[in-house]
Amino acid sequence: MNSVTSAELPLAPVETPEQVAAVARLYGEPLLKLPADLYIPPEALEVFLDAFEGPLDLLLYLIRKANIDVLDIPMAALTAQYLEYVEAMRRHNLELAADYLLIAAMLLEIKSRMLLPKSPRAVEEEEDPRAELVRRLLDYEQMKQAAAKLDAIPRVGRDLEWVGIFVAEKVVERLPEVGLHDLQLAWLRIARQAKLTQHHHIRKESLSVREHMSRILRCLQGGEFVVFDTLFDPAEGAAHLVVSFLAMLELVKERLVQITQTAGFSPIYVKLNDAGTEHA
Amino acid sequence: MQEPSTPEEYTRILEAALLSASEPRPVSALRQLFAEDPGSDMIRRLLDGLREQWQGRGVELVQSASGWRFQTRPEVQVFLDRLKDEKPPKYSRAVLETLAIIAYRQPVTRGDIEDIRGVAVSTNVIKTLESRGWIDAVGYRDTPGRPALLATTRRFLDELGLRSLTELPPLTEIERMMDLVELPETDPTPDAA
Amino acid sequence: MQEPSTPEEYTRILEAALLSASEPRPVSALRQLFAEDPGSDMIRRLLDGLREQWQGRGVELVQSASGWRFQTRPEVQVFLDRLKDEKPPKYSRAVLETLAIIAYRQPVTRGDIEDIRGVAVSTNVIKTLESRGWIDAVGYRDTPGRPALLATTRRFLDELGLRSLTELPPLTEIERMMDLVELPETDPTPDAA
Repeated sequence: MNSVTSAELPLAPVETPEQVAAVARLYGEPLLKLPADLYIPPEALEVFLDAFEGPLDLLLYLIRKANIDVLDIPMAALTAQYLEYVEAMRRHNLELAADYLLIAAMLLEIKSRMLLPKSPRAVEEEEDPRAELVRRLLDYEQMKQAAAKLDAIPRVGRDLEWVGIFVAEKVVERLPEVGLHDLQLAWLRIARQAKLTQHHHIRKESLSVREHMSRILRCLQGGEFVVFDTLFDPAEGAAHLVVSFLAMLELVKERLVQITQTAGFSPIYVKLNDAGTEHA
Repeated sequence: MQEPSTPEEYTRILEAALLSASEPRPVSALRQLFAEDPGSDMIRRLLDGLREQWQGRGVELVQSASGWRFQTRPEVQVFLDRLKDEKPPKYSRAVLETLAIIAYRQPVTRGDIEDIRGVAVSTNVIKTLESRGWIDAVGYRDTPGRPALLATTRRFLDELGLRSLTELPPLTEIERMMDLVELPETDPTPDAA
Repeated sequence: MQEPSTPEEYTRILEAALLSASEPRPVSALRQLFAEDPGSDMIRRLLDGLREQWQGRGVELVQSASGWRFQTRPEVQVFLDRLKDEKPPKYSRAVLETLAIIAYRQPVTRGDIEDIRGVAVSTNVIKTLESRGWIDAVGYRDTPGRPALLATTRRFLDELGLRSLTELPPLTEIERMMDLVELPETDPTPDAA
């Protein structure tokens, strides 16, 4: 399909704006055009090459500019032109990237294979020597386009921001939660342990009595004498009074409180048992 | 997008800027969002309007010394906390057993607890329960060293949802479960009086 | 605040949770906001509703690989950029092409990338992508030197707003053109000499 027959590929002047924008700067001035022919000013060569991502990129560019079908590359012309670039690099003592030489070798090899006459038998299975080059060029082209598409996807930080507002947080220390079940289990373990050791007999006792023991002790906390009657609240009912009284008796028995009465029918006083004082 | 012209368009941009900011934004910064400075009065009016729009949501627009920002309302914290994957802390076995003994056998001394558990009770265990406000010393036993008598508090009952200690699971039930029932002793003898 | 009962109350909490999240939230996490699990179908319905409510604002609710999150719309970025001190990095073609090869051909080694691009890949290019959190080594190929196999991360998907790799832009059709090459039918070009 291609009509290029001259040995040299014409490098069409750059027209496409997207290419123009991609090209580098030279001495601070934007390099708006890639050189329109093979002559590259020595001081521009490095910049020119910088605009390409390597030999495949350069080849694709050359092919595009010459308006050649990538599937039908005129090898001689392309190779010649590519080698001119490599020679220019060499002349200007630019560090010749191994990558460029590698592709140069590949081009020469393809070209030579295409020059060889084919044996009629081989024609059937023999692949076009350019197939591998074309495959690589298309593969690279595909990834080049994919890169541009990826870059076009809106991404955080450039095209959008993630929302993450401040959390007005009262920092509260998390305390362990304890339920009745936990207490039950704890007691079960204690009881089992006690059974194993027989060290301690757990007495059964009315819990309400023990509750009132704590209550009475709390009332006595000031260390003052407290009138006995005030520790009982008749409004709570008879059962309550009895339990309170039992609690008081238990406290006396455990020598936790002392009860005093100076004379018969005089007020009875209750007081926490201080060390050294006598017991009731 | 074009520069805004209506209040709604201004508000849309302000809202996006404030929602995506990690720090409070002063009015002076918000003015720079727009190619043509709308002035601080206008920005403030728009912010007031925006704040009203957010009334009744789980998030609010607030103004502090350093500027305006969106933040979550305190009421939603309880929900947001559930997304944190911290494990709830747990009390050690020693703490739970000590608590159980104090609850069921109060008032008791540390010595009593050690007798029952058969091991020493560390000060930390007692302190943990005291600082939680679940136990306190209600007196001292008149024995050498005058050990403190520990009892559970009102707060302990409140936090466990009990009206009184009698609502604790009965020990008889627990012990029957493990075939440990002992005959209850009769009431404390009244001879001490 | 009480547990929600109406869809509006549920939505209020979901909205606050998503606006304040530093990471995308999967539906499974959002279910945990509520004492009683409403189930994933209900959460999804609520999220769809919430997304609709936010239509036409400067911020939108989107779903990516790791879950749901609010983000500003690209249209308002021109305004938000005015508040920024520094511009986000613009990646070189080397970085972008390397990223594309890793994204579309993963897992690949550095050697694979060099084969496709026809040039050596500098360590900086790989480091740039790694430090952005977009790629990482997922294993090693069992060949001499045991080169690392590179793949894109979930974060890469999240930051580009993709739910999975299948949402990457489709590659330009190249296979068909390749077929043409394989059938070498037209006479070898005569100009080759």
